[in-house]
Amino acid sequence: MILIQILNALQFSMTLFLLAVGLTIIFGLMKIVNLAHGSLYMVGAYIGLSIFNYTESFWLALIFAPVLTALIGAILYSLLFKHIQNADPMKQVLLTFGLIYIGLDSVRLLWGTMSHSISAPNLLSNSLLVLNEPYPSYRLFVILVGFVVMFTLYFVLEKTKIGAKVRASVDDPETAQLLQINTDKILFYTFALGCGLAGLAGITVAPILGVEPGMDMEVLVLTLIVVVLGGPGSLKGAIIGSLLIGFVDSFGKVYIPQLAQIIIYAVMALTLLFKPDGLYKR
Amino acid sequence: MRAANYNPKLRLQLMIILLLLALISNIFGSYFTRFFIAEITILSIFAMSLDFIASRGGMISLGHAMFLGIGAYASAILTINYGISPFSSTLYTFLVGAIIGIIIGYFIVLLDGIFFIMVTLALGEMFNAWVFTSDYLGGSDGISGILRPNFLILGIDMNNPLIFSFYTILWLLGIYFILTKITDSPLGRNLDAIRQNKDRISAIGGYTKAYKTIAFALSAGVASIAGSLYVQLNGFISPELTHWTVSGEGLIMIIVGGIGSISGAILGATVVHIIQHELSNIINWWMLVIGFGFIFIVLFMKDGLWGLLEQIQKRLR
Amino acid sequence: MSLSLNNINKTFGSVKVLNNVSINSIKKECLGIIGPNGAGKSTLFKVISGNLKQDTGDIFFNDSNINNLNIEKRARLGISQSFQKNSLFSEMTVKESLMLALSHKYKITFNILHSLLDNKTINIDAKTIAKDTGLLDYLDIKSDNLAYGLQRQLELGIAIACNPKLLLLDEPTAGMSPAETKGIIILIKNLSIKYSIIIVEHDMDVIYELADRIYVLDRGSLIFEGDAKSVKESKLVQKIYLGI
Amino acid sequence: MNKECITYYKYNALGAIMYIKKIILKISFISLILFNSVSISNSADTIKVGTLLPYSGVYTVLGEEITNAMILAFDEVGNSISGKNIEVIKGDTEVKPNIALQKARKLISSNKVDILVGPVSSSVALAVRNLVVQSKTPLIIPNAGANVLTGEKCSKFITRISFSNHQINAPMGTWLAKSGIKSAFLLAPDYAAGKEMMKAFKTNFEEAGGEILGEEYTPFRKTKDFGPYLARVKNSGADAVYVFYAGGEAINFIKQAKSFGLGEVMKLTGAGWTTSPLFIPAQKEAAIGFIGSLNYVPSINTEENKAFIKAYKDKFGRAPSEFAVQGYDSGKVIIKAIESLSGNIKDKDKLAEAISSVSIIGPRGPLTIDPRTNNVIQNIYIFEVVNGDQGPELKVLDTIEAVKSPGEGCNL
Repeated sequence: MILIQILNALQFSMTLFLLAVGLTIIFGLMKIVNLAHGSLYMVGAYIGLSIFNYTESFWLALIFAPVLTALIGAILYSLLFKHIQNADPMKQVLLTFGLIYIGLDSVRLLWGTMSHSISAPNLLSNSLLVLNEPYPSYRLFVILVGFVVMFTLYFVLEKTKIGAKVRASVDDPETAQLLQINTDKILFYTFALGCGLAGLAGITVAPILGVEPGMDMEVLVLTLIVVVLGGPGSLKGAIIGSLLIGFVDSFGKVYIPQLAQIIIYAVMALTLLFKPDGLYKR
Repeated sequence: MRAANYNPKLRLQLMIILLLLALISNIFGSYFTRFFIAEITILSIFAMSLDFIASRGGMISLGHAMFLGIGAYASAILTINYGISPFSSTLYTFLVGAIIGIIIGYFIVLLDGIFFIMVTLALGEMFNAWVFTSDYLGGSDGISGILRPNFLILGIDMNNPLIFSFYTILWLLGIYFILTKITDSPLGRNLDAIRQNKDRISAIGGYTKAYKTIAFALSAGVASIAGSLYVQLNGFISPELTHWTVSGEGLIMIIVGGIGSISGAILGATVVHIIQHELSNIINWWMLVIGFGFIFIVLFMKDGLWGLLEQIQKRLR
Repeated sequence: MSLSLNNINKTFGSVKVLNNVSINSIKKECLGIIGPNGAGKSTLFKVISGNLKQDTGDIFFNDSNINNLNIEKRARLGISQSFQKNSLFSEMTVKESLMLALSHKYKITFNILHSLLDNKTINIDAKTIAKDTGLLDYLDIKSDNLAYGLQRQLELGIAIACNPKLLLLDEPTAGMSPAETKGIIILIKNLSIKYSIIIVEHDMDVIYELADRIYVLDRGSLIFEGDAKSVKESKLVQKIYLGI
Repeated sequence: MNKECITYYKYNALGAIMYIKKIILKISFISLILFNSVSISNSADTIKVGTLLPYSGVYTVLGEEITNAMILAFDEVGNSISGKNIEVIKGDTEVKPNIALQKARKLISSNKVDILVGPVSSSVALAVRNLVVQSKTPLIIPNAGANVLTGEKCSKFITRISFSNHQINAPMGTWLAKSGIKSAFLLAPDYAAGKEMMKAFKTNFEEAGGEILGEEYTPFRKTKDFGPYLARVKNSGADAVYVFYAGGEAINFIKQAKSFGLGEVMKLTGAGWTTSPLFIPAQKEAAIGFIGSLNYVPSINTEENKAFIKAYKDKFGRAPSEFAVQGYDSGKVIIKAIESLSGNIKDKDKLAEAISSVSIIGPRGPLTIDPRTNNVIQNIYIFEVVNGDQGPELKVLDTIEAVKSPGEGCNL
């Protein structure tokens, strides 16, 4: 039984990681508080839903939904985010609030108000025996996707030249520009990548959590907590933060249901008081 | 963080205009308009409390609906369970809000930028989650049957919306007067300076933490008053009031109005509330329209409506 | 006013930036601290002002140990600093900035009853400080819109507005034209009548004009201490400065 | 864009144009602040029905279903009752009590509506209760199920034709225990309605000899992943799990329960909304085997039900849900009540009297209003989700006739 809970917690952590890593990189690079990151997660899920309904194939949806969300992210960047890059947090909050409102209504107008769902591909719709306890294989797939993204990002950021450029632009944009690193191009692609990851989170989780209006708000606060807890701008922070919140949430719900809601916020408030810049200050 | 220019003259002129508009529409308006004016006044008080800490000390709180909730629930509990008269319950809630504001403020005021926003968001959501599941506070169905102050002995019937609307406008004027006094006071100017350059204030021997904690506590108290008046207006309180989007809408009101200009916050609250109400009567995709409106304001109107008014003032002079 | 630093050491990572530096000044005087770039002048300045904490060694101000006091507490004791990079209140006018600094001098910062800008005594005081720092005819201009030289003067004005006992100036003439430098030097000269001053500077001529006593720093340690004349002649100083 | 969006647009475009004309009229001769002071023409020959339903936010689909079905009922009588035509004025509550209060005040004082229909959620109903009673405007509740609305807080101006939380879950408790289920595990969202429903089921289940092995409440509207709870329920060894979920949570629960193989170990049972026709298309075969209780099941074979389903499908292109039935019945109750007064509805007390003495045969069977509590008396159907020809269907297992709601503490 404990193993099942651990797997559940791991699966929830991976979902949070996919969402948080996009937001962390964007914040690290552009100091932007993108409250509309949840809307991109929702848009990704809905696009995945349309592709799935149209092509009856989950795999196509899994590939194209993040790509299309990244495209939307790129458009948003060049139209809006470029101009408020180092505007003060007040203006960023207002702009992203506007995006949340637009996201909510446009999704409602385009896809209606019904709750939908995507069924897992038949390859993954059975359950595997994990230590003679049946566990849905689709959830293992989500954990797998999470780890794959985690390691590829870790590898790209830490080991490759592009990764070095991105890190340089995150740490010190001015000097990065001196070294002929085209920070604008990097900002553009990383922002699009961040949004694509949010879309990926949306589509991978759709078979479990479903697709419905309002799903963006539910996940937004938890993602922001993971980013700030882990230390904005740091990949390691996003990994540790999502694992911490994932486990606290899953185990809290079962063992101390009355307090479950409140612990997560308490954990964050306490961490911030003792480590004001998050666990892994970049 | 930039705020609107410090312009006491325009602040007073704008306040007088808004006051006249409120009084006229209150007297000549219909039963519904009077309630609507009372609602705008209460939201303006909440907006002023948010504006006070945003412009004095650069503290952007995304969890201030918590103090709205504290004021509302404390007022409801005091009047129903302890039989305290509604009028004095509003005063008590100011104290309750201010004390909680000091306790919380002491710990969080030195955080800045995104971390302050996140801590206030976390605290607000924590309060919302607690209220939602607490049976003592009526859980998700909330508490109803809260009375308004009764001054029948003085021949004033508070249940008549016209009178209650005046009552809230009086509160608004009182708070406006106090906040402007404090803004112009040495403490107020120092808080404004902290927003502009915290290190310099430390270098000349300021008590930055103390100033900011006082500002946070005062703002919490004022927000609690708004909460208490809100629950008396509607006679009902439910956890929806403490949701973080309420704090978000509060921030939007002061950005639209122009941060730091106090009467700008009142203007922002009035404009945003009227537009939201009128639009939602016409179309139910009003969120789309308002969303684009916010983006327009961020990109093109630097200091919100206050910036506009300043240009008009320059041209008129 | 008495200030004494005993064996101050500070290392950043592997670099020893301050190595056993000891300074003391018991009467009102104008002290200069000079040395080539990277000699540790700014670090020493920050240690005195409280921005940085030294690894070892003690600081005494008016015979009380102020090691563990932060910037705010040291400022309230009377140590006032002016920043190398202008640090002003961007949206405030010159007069408002000076009056704000004065509110700390008169200890009315917790007062919420009367309006600061209408306060008579502070108004007059602000005008005198503006006169002392040559800003009299710029009173109603926003700090952002002041010329660089005037901003430096306002920087000085704010520092002295809170009635300090010791004035710490970090390269006051940095980025100034010769004419402006001359103006600032005259200003600091009359200030040194009222306040004891410590100036950190790499420009020798400025120090020779102003300082009564000069400490010379090189790669973190004090190598010479004396009045302007003896420093000028000392071979040692020329060697480290001119490299001959 | 799918069909449902087109109807959405058509419906809205019409509403938008009509309103914009009125707004321009309003602004042109009254200043922006003095709006709404002149109330809209109050000619005697129109019956104004105001709705307090969510048209934006999470429960929009419920608001639409109820409104569509009510207007269908009015269309069937040519939109006029004893010579007076009906005007429906919409108020969007956005499922927020403060917004609902604002819209209720506007409908009552500016639009001067004669009857109010709504709301969907109980917290909104409690918020507007005092206003409705003081202004003597009869309110017909098409959904909000809190027992207290026809309990301590009952009033002759409040008539509920949907259900009380107790009414739907209590019969299921007795029926389940009688059908051989010895023990059950309760799971519901952590909010007032969830707890009320579980309490009603528990008292009756235990009275009929059943045993409750455990009770868990999941954070309301915040639980998406039921994994941790399902593992716990499976481990409890109960014969059945009894749940109440709606909306996205209902879909997630049923699908995740299937993926955890809960169905093989115990019976899946609960309040009928969990597998409502609105959610079955998304749940698909995961819902098979679920036993629920509800006041309406599409497969009831009565004339009224078949006619209603056909009319609804023709107009809106999808099968009606229990929410649509409750909207349709609200319309019919209004028509019947006003006809009994032959159209003169000036006296509000008489109108309230008329509404609470109506009895009709609706798609869900005979409906009468309990004179003691003003809550509807109706049949409760126990159903099981089986595999029909076009996908999963709700098959009626048993009908419990004329179920009342206790409504303690109500003295009309």
